[in-house]
Amino acid sequence: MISIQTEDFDVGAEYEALRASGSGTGAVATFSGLVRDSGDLSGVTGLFLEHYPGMTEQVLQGLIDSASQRWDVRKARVIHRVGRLALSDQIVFVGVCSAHRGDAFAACEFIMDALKTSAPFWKKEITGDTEHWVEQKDSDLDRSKAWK
Amino acid sequence: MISIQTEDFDVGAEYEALRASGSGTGAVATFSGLVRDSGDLSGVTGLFLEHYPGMTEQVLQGLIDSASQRWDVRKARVIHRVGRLALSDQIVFVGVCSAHRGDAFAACEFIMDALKTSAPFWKKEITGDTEHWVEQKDSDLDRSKAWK
Amino acid sequence: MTDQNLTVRFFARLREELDTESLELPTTPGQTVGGLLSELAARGGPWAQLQGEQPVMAAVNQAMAKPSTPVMPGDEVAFFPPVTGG
Amino acid sequence: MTDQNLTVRFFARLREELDTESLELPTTPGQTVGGLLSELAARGGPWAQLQGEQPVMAAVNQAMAKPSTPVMPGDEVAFFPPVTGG
Repeated sequence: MISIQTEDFDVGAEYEALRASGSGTGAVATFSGLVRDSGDLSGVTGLFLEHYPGMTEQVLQGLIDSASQRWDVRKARVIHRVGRLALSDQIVFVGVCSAHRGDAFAACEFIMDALKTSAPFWKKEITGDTEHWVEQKDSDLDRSKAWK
Repeated sequence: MISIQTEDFDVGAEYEALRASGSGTGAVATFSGLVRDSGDLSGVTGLFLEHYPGMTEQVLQGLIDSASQRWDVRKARVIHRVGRLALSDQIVFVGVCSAHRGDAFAACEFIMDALKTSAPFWKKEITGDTEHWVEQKDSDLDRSKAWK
Repeated sequence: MTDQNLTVRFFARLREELDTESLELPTTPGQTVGGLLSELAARGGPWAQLQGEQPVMAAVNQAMAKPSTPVMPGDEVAFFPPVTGG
Repeated sequence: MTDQNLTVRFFARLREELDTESLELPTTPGQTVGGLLSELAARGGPWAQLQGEQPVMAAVNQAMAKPSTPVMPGDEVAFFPPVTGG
Protein backbone atom coordinates (compact mmCIF):
# COMPACT_ATOMS: atom_id res chain seq x y z
CA MET A 1 0.00 0.00 0.00
CA ILE A 2 1.20 3.47 -0.90
CA SER A 3 0.40 6.85 0.65
CA ILE A 4 1.59 10.28 -0.41
CA GLN A 5 0.50 12.70 2.26
CA THR A 6 1.23 15.97 4.02
CA GLU A 7 0.34 14.49 7.45
CA ASP A 8 2.82 12.73 9.71
CA PHE A 9 2.66 8.95 10.16
CA ASP A 10 2.97 6.52 13.08
CA VAL A 11 5.72 3.94 12.54
CA GLY A 12 4.46 1.81 15.45
CA ALA A 13 0.99 1.53 13.89
CA GLU A 14 2.46 0.83 10.44
CA TYR A 15 4.67 -1.89 11.89
CA GLU A 16 1.73 -3.53 13.67
CA ALA A 17 -0.28 -3.54 10.43
CA LEU A 18 2.63 -5.14 8.51
CA ARG A 19 3.20 -7.72 11.21
CA ALA A 20 -0.41 -8.88 11.01
CA SER A 21 0.21 -10.44 7.60
CA GLY A 22 -0.17 -14.05 8.62
CA SER A 23 1.62 -16.82 10.44
CA GLY A 24 4.13 -17.33 7.59
CA THR A 25 5.74 -13.96 8.33
CA GLY A 26 9.06 -14.27 10.11
CA ALA A 27 10.70 -10.95 9.35
CA VAL A 28 9.74 -7.28 9.19
CA ALA A 29 12.26 -4.72 7.97
CA THR A 30 11.49 -1.02 8.12
CA PHE A 31 13.23 2.16 7.10
CA SER A 32 12.36 5.71 8.10
CA GLY A 33 13.98 8.82 6.68
CA LEU A 34 14.07 11.98 8.80
CA VAL A 35 14.87 15.64 8.08
CA ARG A 36 18.52 16.04 9.02
CA ASP A 37 20.33 19.27 9.96
CA SER A 38 22.89 18.91 7.18
CA GLY A 39 22.25 17.90 3.59
CA ASP A 40 23.61 19.86 0.62
CA LEU A 41 23.71 22.74 3.10
CA SER A 42 24.46 22.76 6.82
CA GLY A 43 22.11 24.34 9.35
CA VAL A 44 19.02 23.00 7.60
CA THR A 45 15.88 24.09 9.46
CA GLY A 46 13.30 22.47 7.22
CA LEU A 47 12.40 21.03 3.84
CA PHE A 48 9.81 21.61 1.17
CA LEU A 49 8.84 18.52 -0.81
CA GLU A 50 7.16 18.61 -4.18
CA HIS A 51 5.93 15.63 -6.18
CA TYR A 52 4.23 14.69 -9.43
CA PRO A 53 0.79 13.46 -8.35
CA GLY A 54 -0.30 10.34 -10.17
CA MET A 55 3.10 9.45 -11.53
CA THR A 56 4.54 9.09 -8.02
CA GLU A 57 1.99 6.45 -7.04
CA GLN A 58 2.56 4.53 -10.26
CA VAL A 59 6.33 4.53 -9.84
CA LEU A 60 6.12 3.41 -6.21
CA GLN A 61 3.65 0.63 -7.05
CA GLY A 62 6.05 -0.48 -9.78
CA LEU A 63 8.89 -0.65 -7.23
CA ILE A 64 6.78 -2.79 -4.87
CA ASP A 65 5.86 -5.05 -7.81
CA SER A 66 9.52 -5.40 -8.84
CA ALA A 67 10.54 -6.19 -5.26
CA SER A 68 7.75 -8.79 -5.03
CA GLN A 69 9.03 -10.51 -8.17
CA ARG A 70 12.60 -10.71 -6.85
CA TRP A 71 11.97 -11.57 -3.20
CA ASP A 72 9.38 -13.14 -0.93
CA VAL A 73 7.30 -10.08 0.00
CA ARG A 74 4.18 -10.76 2.09
CA LYS A 75 3.24 -7.12 2.45
CA ALA A 76 4.92 -3.84 1.64
CA ARG A 77 4.10 -0.31 2.73
CA VAL A 78 5.45 2.98 1.43
CA ILE A 79 4.56 6.38 2.88
CA HIS A 80 6.10 9.60 1.60
CA ARG A 81 5.28 13.04 2.89
CA VAL A 82 5.13 16.17 0.77
CA GLY A 83 4.87 19.89 1.54
CA ARG A 84 6.68 21.70 4.31
CA LEU A 85 8.61 19.65 6.90
CA ALA A 86 10.59 20.70 9.97
CA LEU A 87 13.91 19.45 11.33
CA SER A 88 13.71 15.82 12.58
CA ASP A 89 10.29 15.31 10.94
CA GLN A 90 9.62 11.97 9.32
CA ILE A 91 9.84 12.11 5.50
CA VAL A 92 9.50 8.55 4.28
CA PHE A 93 8.66 5.07 5.56
CA VAL A 94 9.26 1.76 3.81
CA GLY A 95 8.23 -1.46 5.54
CA VAL A 96 8.37 -5.00 4.17
CA CYS A 97 7.41 -8.29 5.72
CA SER A 98 8.58 -11.64 4.49
CA ALA A 99 9.08 -15.23 5.56
CA HIS A 100 12.85 -14.64 5.74
CA ARG A 101 15.05 -11.82 6.96
CA GLY A 102 17.28 -11.68 3.88
CA ASP A 103 14.26 -11.03 1.68
CA ALA A 104 12.79 -8.44 4.06
CA PHE A 105 16.06 -6.48 4.25
CA ALA A 106 16.77 -6.68 0.51
CA ALA A 107 13.26 -5.68 -0.59
CA CYS A 108 13.12 -2.79 1.90
CA GLU A 109 16.55 -1.43 0.90
CA PHE A 110 15.85 -1.92 -2.81
CA ILE A 111 12.58 0.02 -2.61
CA MET A 112 14.31 2.88 -0.73
CA ASP A 113 17.28 3.01 -3.11
CA ALA A 114 15.09 2.88 -6.21
CA LEU A 115 12.68 5.47 -4.78
CA LYS A 116 15.62 7.89 -4.40
CA THR A 117 16.40 7.83 -8.12
CA SER A 118 13.10 7.05 -9.81
CA ALA A 119 10.13 8.42 -7.83
CA PRO A 120 9.25 11.99 -8.84
CA PHE A 121 9.84 13.83 -5.58
CA TRP A 122 11.97 16.96 -5.26
CA LYS A 123 13.36 18.35 -2.06
CA LYS A 124 14.15 21.96 -1.29
CA GLU A 125 16.32 22.63 1.74
CA ILE A 126 15.45 25.60 3.90
CA THR A 127 18.11 27.27 6.06
CA GLY A 128 16.67 30.31 7.77
CA ASP A 129 15.49 32.46 4.84
CA THR A 130 17.49 30.71 2.11
CA GLU A 131 16.05 27.96 -0.06
CA HIS A 132 17.99 25.49 -2.17
CA TRP A 133 16.79 22.70 -4.47
CA VAL A 134 18.72 19.58 -3.49
CA GLU A 135 20.93 18.06 -6.20
CA GLN A 136 20.76 14.35 -6.98
CA LYS A 137 23.76 12.50 -5.54
CA ASP A 138 26.04 10.26 -7.60
CA SER A 139 26.12 7.94 -4.59
CA ASP A 140 22.33 7.53 -4.87
CA LEU A 141 22.62 6.68 -8.56
CA ASP A 142 25.36 4.15 -7.74
CA ARG A 143 23.29 2.49 -5.01
CA SER A 144 20.31 2.26 -7.32
CA LYS A 145 22.36 0.78 -10.17
CA ALA A 146 23.86 -1.82 -7.84
CA TRP A 147 20.46 -3.59 -7.71
CA LYS A 148 20.34 -4.18 -11.47
CA MET B 1 21.36 -0.72 24.52
CA ILE B 2 20.71 -4.42 24.94
CA SER B 3 17.85 -6.27 26.60
CA ILE B 4 17.36 -10.00 27.03
CA GLN B 5 13.88 -10.52 28.37
CA THR B 6 10.92 -12.86 28.58
CA GLU B 7 8.43 -9.98 28.15
CA ASP B 8 7.19 -8.72 24.80
CA PHE B 9 8.41 -5.36 23.42
CA ASP B 10 6.80 -2.40 21.65
CA VAL B 11 8.47 -1.65 18.31
CA GLY B 12 6.73 1.74 18.04
CA ALA B 13 8.16 2.86 21.39
CA GLU B 14 11.62 1.50 20.50
CA TYR B 15 11.52 3.36 17.19
CA GLU B 16 10.54 6.63 18.86
CA ALA B 17 13.43 6.27 21.34
CA LEU B 18 15.91 5.62 18.50
CA ARG B 19 14.59 8.51 16.46
CA ALA B 20 15.18 10.94 19.32
CA SER B 21 18.94 10.68 18.86
CA GLY B 22 19.56 14.22 17.64
CA SER B 23 19.12 16.42 14.59
CA GLY B 24 21.97 14.71 12.71
CA THR B 25 19.90 11.52 12.39
CA GLY B 26 18.50 11.02 8.91
CA ALA B 27 17.83 7.30 8.85
CA VAL B 28 16.38 4.63 11.11
CA ALA B 29 16.45 0.98 10.03
CA THR B 30 14.72 -1.69 12.09
CA PHE B 31 14.32 -5.42 11.92
CA SER B 32 11.90 -7.60 13.84
CA GLY B 33 11.89 -11.37 13.84
CA LEU B 34 8.63 -13.22 14.50
CA VAL B 35 7.74 -16.84 15.29
CA ARG B 36 6.81 -18.36 11.94
CA ASP B 37 4.63 -21.43 11.32
CA SER B 38 7.36 -23.27 9.43
CA GLY B 39 11.01 -23.51 10.36
CA ASP B 40 12.89 -26.82 10.44
CA LEU B 41 9.42 -28.29 10.93
CA SER B 42 6.07 -27.23 9.52
CA GLY B 43 3.05 -26.59 11.72
CA VAL B 44 5.12 -24.85 14.38
CA THR B 45 2.89 -23.71 17.24
CA GLY B 46 5.55 -22.12 19.42
CA LEU B 47 9.20 -21.83 20.38
CA PHE B 48 11.29 -22.23 23.46
CA LEU B 49 14.38 -20.01 23.58
CA GLU B 50 17.35 -20.67 25.82
CA HIS B 51 20.39 -18.42 26.22
CA TYR B 52 23.69 -18.16 28.08
CA PRO B 53 23.17 -15.29 30.53
CA GLY B 54 26.12 -12.95 30.71
CA MET B 55 27.81 -14.18 27.55
CA THR B 56 24.82 -13.16 25.43
CA GLU B 57 25.00 -9.54 26.56
CA GLN B 58 28.77 -9.42 25.96
CA VAL B 59 28.47 -10.85 22.45
CA LEU B 60 25.65 -8.46 21.51
CA GLN B 61 27.54 -5.45 22.88
CA GLY B 62 30.54 -6.58 20.84
CA LEU B 63 28.39 -6.67 17.69
CA ILE B 64 27.11 -3.13 18.33
CA ASP B 65 30.71 -1.98 18.90
CA SER B 66 31.88 -3.62 15.65
CA ALA B 67 29.01 -2.06 13.73
CA SER B 68 29.84 1.35 15.23
CA GLN B 69 33.44 1.05 14.05
CA ARG B 70 32.42 0.20 10.49
CA TRP B 71 29.48 2.54 10.01
CA ASP B 72 28.01 5.78 11.30
CA VAL B 73 25.82 4.50 14.15
CA ARG B 74 24.15 7.17 16.28
CA LYS B 75 22.24 4.72 18.43
CA ALA B 76 21.62 0.98 18.29
CA ARG B 77 19.12 -1.16 20.13
CA VAL B 78 18.91 -4.93 20.41
CA ILE B 79 16.13 -6.81 22.20
CA HIS B 80 15.95 -10.60 22.27
CA ARG B 81 13.30 -12.59 24.04
CA VAL B 82 13.87 -15.91 25.78
CA GLY B 83 11.57 -18.57 27.24
CA ARG B 84 8.34 -19.78 25.73
CA LEU B 85 6.94 -17.93 22.70
CA ALA B 86 3.75 -18.49 20.67
CA LEU B 87 3.14 -18.35 16.92
CA SER B 88 3.55 -14.80 15.51
CA ASP B 89 5.17 -13.56 18.73
CA GLN B 90 8.05 -11.12 18.41
CA ILE B 91 11.46 -12.77 19.04
CA VAL B 92 14.06 -10.16 18.27
CA PHE B 93 14.37 -6.45 17.46
CA VAL B 94 17.38 -4.63 16.04
CA GLY B 95 17.17 -0.90 15.40
CA VAL B 96 19.92 1.45 14.23
CA CYS B 97 19.90 5.14 13.55
CA SER B 98 22.47 6.95 11.49
CA ALA B 99 23.05 10.09 9.45
CA HIS B 100 22.72 8.08 6.23
CA ARG B 101 20.46 5.28 5.06
CA GLY B 102 23.24 3.04 3.72
CA ASP B 103 24.89 2.96 7.14
CA ALA B 104 21.60 2.36 8.97
CA PHE B 105 20.68 -0.58 6.70
CA ALA B 106 24.17 -2.13 6.75
CA ALA B 107 24.64 -1.86 10.52
CA CYS B 108 21.15 -3.26 11.21
CA GLU B 109 21.56 -6.20 8.84
CA PHE B 110 25.12 -6.90 10.03
CA ILE B 111 24.01 -7.06 13.67
CA MET B 112 21.13 -9.43 12.81
CA ASP B 113 23.30 -11.68 10.63
CA ALA B 114 26.11 -11.83 13.20
CA LEU B 115 23.65 -12.41 16.06
CA LYS B 116 22.35 -15.49 14.21
CA THR B 117 25.75 -17.19 14.23
CA SER B 118 27.53 -15.80 17.29
CA ALA B 119 25.09 -14.91 20.07
CA PRO B 120 24.43 -17.85 22.41
CA PHE B 121 20.71 -18.39 21.89
CA TRP B 122 19.14 -21.75 21.07
CA LYS B 123 15.69 -22.27 19.68
CA LYS B 124 13.47 -25.27 20.17
CA GLU B 125 10.49 -25.60 17.83
CA ILE B 126 7.27 -26.88 19.30
CA THR B 127 4.67 -28.57 17.08
CA GLY B 128 1.77 -29.81 19.17
CA ASP B 129 3.47 -32.18 21.64
CA THR B 130 6.75 -32.63 19.72
CA GLU B 131 9.84 -30.58 20.44
CA HIS B 132 12.85 -30.14 18.17
CA TRP B 133 16.09 -28.21 18.69
CA VAL B 134 16.59 -26.07 15.59
CA GLU B 135 19.74 -26.77 13.55
CA GLN B 136 22.02 -23.94 12.48
CA LYS B 137 21.59 -23.12 8.78
CA ASP B 138 24.46 -23.03 6.31
CA SER B 139 22.74 -20.02 4.76
CA ASP B 140 23.08 -18.18 8.09
CA LEU B 141 26.79 -19.00 8.24
CA ASP B 142 27.19 -17.77 4.66
CA ARG B 143 25.40 -14.48 5.37
CA SER B 144 27.51 -13.91 8.45
CA LYS B 145 30.77 -14.64 6.61
CA ALA B 146 29.82 -12.25 3.81
CA TRP B 147 30.36 -9.30 6.21
CA LYS B 148 34.00 -10.17 6.86
CA MET C 1 -6.88 20.93 -23.84
CA THR C 2 -8.16 19.40 -27.04
CA ASP C 3 -7.22 16.00 -28.38
CA GLN C 4 -4.95 17.66 -30.95
CA ASN C 5 -2.81 19.32 -28.28
CA LEU C 6 -0.41 17.99 -25.73
CA THR C 7 0.15 19.17 -22.20
CA VAL C 8 3.67 19.90 -21.00
CA ARG C 9 4.25 20.08 -17.24
CA PHE C 10 7.26 21.33 -15.30
CA PHE C 11 8.28 20.50 -11.75
CA ALA C 12 10.53 21.76 -8.95
CA ARG C 13 13.46 23.99 -10.00
CA LEU C 14 12.34 23.98 -13.65
CA ARG C 15 8.81 25.03 -12.72
CA GLU C 16 10.25 27.90 -10.68
CA GLU C 17 12.89 29.05 -13.15
CA LEU C 18 10.59 28.87 -16.18
CA ASP C 19 7.81 30.37 -14.06
CA THR C 20 5.53 27.85 -15.78
CA GLU C 21 3.55 24.94 -14.35
CA SER C 22 2.13 23.72 -17.62
CA LEU C 23 1.73 24.58 -21.29
CA GLU C 24 -0.55 23.37 -24.03
CA LEU C 25 1.20 22.91 -27.34
CA PRO C 26 0.04 21.73 -30.73
CA THR C 27 1.59 18.42 -31.76
CA THR C 28 3.59 17.97 -34.92
CA PRO C 29 3.75 14.61 -36.72
CA GLY C 30 6.75 12.48 -35.70
CA GLN C 31 7.36 14.57 -32.59
CA THR C 32 9.57 13.08 -29.86
CA VAL C 33 10.51 14.06 -26.31
CA GLY C 34 13.92 15.22 -27.56
CA GLY C 35 12.38 17.27 -30.38
CA LEU C 36 9.95 18.93 -27.99
CA LEU C 37 12.81 19.79 -25.64
CA SER C 38 14.78 21.47 -28.51
CA GLU C 39 11.71 23.41 -29.55
CA LEU C 40 11.18 24.70 -26.01
CA ALA C 41 14.90 25.45 -25.47
CA ALA C 42 14.83 27.59 -28.65
CA ARG C 43 12.56 30.04 -26.81
CA GLY C 44 15.79 31.33 -25.21
CA GLY C 45 16.21 32.98 -21.79
CA PRO C 46 15.57 30.52 -18.96
CA TRP C 47 14.20 28.03 -21.50
CA ALA C 48 17.69 27.49 -22.91
CA GLN C 49 18.57 25.44 -19.80
CA LEU C 50 16.36 22.63 -21.12
CA GLN C 51 19.33 21.81 -23.31
CA GLY C 52 22.01 23.14 -20.99
CA GLU C 53 24.51 21.42 -18.74
CA GLN C 54 22.12 20.34 -16.03
CA PRO C 55 20.33 17.09 -16.82
CA VAL C 56 16.57 17.23 -17.50
CA MET C 57 14.40 14.17 -16.96
CA ALA C 58 11.23 13.53 -18.94
CA ALA C 59 8.04 11.54 -18.53
CA VAL C 60 5.29 10.81 -21.05
CA ASN C 61 1.91 9.96 -19.59
CA GLN C 62 3.53 9.64 -16.16
CA ALA C 63 6.11 7.06 -17.19
CA MET C 64 9.82 7.86 -17.50
CA ALA C 65 10.72 8.66 -21.11
CA LYS C 66 13.83 8.96 -23.29
CA PRO C 67 14.64 11.61 -25.94
CA SER C 68 13.51 9.11 -28.59
CA THR C 69 10.09 8.49 -26.96
CA PRO C 70 7.34 9.56 -29.41
CA VAL C 71 4.83 12.22 -28.37
CA MET C 72 1.22 11.89 -29.56
CA PRO C 73 -1.78 14.23 -29.45
CA GLY C 74 -3.40 14.08 -26.02
CA ASP C 75 -0.19 13.05 -24.24
CA GLU C 76 0.94 14.53 -20.96
CA VAL C 77 4.66 15.27 -21.16
CA ALA C 78 6.62 16.37 -18.07
CA PHE C 79 10.12 17.81 -17.69
CA PHE C 80 11.85 17.94 -14.33
CA PRO C 81 15.28 17.88 -12.63
CA PRO C 82 16.69 14.56 -11.39
CA VAL C 83 14.54 13.39 -8.49
CA THR C 84 15.63 13.90 -4.88
CA GLY C 85 12.97 12.38 -2.63
CA GLY C 86 13.33 9.95 0.23
CA MET D 1 33.69 -24.04 43.33
CA THR D 2 37.24 -23.43 44.56
CA ASP D 3 39.93 -21.55 42.68
CA GLN D 4 41.60 -24.85 41.78
CA ASN D 5 38.56 -26.13 39.94
CA LEU D 6 36.89 -25.10 36.75
CA THR D 7 33.20 -24.97 35.99
CA VAL D 8 31.89 -26.60 32.83
CA ARG D 9 28.43 -25.59 31.63
CA PHE D 10 26.22 -27.15 28.98
CA PHE D 11 23.39 -25.55 27.04
CA ALA D 12 20.39 -26.48 24.92
CA ARG D 13 20.44 -29.94 23.28
CA LEU D 14 23.71 -30.86 25.02
CA ARG D 15 22.33 -29.87 28.41
CA GLU D 16 19.29 -32.06 27.78
CA GLU D 17 21.09 -35.06 26.30
CA LEU D 18 23.86 -35.09 28.93
CA ASP D 19 21.24 -34.34 31.58
CA THR D 20 23.82 -31.97 33.07
CA GLU D 21 23.72 -28.21 33.49
CA SER D 22 27.17 -27.83 34.98
CA LEU D 23 30.13 -29.75 36.39
CA GLU D 24 33.04 -28.82 38.56
CA LEU D 25 36.27 -30.43 37.42
CA PRO D 26 39.81 -30.26 38.72
CA THR D 27 42.20 -28.56 36.31
CA THR D 28 45.28 -30.24 34.93
CA PRO D 29 48.34 -28.22 33.89
CA GLY D 30 48.40 -27.37 30.18
CA GLN D 31 44.71 -28.18 29.80
CA THR D 32 42.95 -26.84 26.68
CA VAL D 33 39.36 -26.70 25.51
CA GLY D 34 40.07 -29.57 23.09
CA GLY D 35 41.70 -31.66 25.81
CA LEU D 36 38.78 -31.11 28.14
CA LEU D 37 36.35 -32.11 25.39
CA SER D 38 38.26 -35.41 24.80
CA GLU D 39 38.30 -36.11 28.52
CA LEU D 40 34.54 -35.63 28.78
CA ALA D 41 33.83 -37.60 25.59
CA ALA D 42 35.77 -40.54 27.09
CA ARG D 43 33.01 -40.91 29.69
CA GLY D 44 31.09 -42.71 26.93
CA GLY D 45 27.32 -42.95 26.50
CA PRO D 46 25.75 -39.61 25.59
CA TRP D 47 29.09 -37.92 26.39
CA ALA D 48 30.68 -39.48 23.31
CA GLN D 49 28.75 -37.00 21.12
CA LEU D 50 31.11 -34.24 22.34
CA GLN D 51 33.52 -35.64 19.76
CA GLY D 52 30.90 -36.98 17.39
CA GLU D 53 29.66 -35.78 14.04
CA GLN D 54 27.63 -32.86 15.27
CA PRO D 55 29.70 -29.73 15.83
CA VAL D 56 30.17 -28.51 19.42
CA MET D 57 30.95 -24.87 20.14
CA ALA D 58 32.93 -23.77 23.18
CA ALA D 59 33.34 -20.63 25.26
CA VAL D 60 35.86 -19.83 27.98
CA ASN D 61 34.83 -17.15 30.45
CA GLN D 62 31.90 -16.28 28.19
CA ALA D 63 33.99 -15.62 25.08
CA MET D 64 34.02 -17.95 22.07
CA ALA D 65 36.96 -20.37 22.27
CA LYS D 66 38.86 -22.74 19.99
CA PRO D 67 40.16 -26.28 20.75
CA SER D 68 43.58 -24.74 21.40
CA THR D 69 42.30 -22.17 23.93
CA PRO D 70 43.98 -22.82 27.33
CA VAL D 71 41.84 -23.56 30.37
CA MET D 72 42.97 -22.21 33.75
CA PRO D 73 41.81 -22.82 37.33
CA GLY D 74 38.73 -20.72 38.07
CA ASP D 75 37.66 -20.56 34.41
CA GLU D 76 34.09 -21.02 33.28
CA VAL D 77 34.04 -23.26 30.22
CA ALA D 78 30.84 -23.83 28.26
CA PHE D 79 29.96 -26.34 25.55
CA PHE D 80 26.92 -25.94 23.33
CA PRO D 81 25.47 -26.68 19.89
CA PRO D 82 25.82 -24.08 17.12
CA VAL D 83 23.65 -21.11 18.06
CA THR D 84 20.19 -20.61 16.52
CA GLY D 85 18.76 -17.37 17.92
CA GLY D 86 17.24 -14.44 16.10
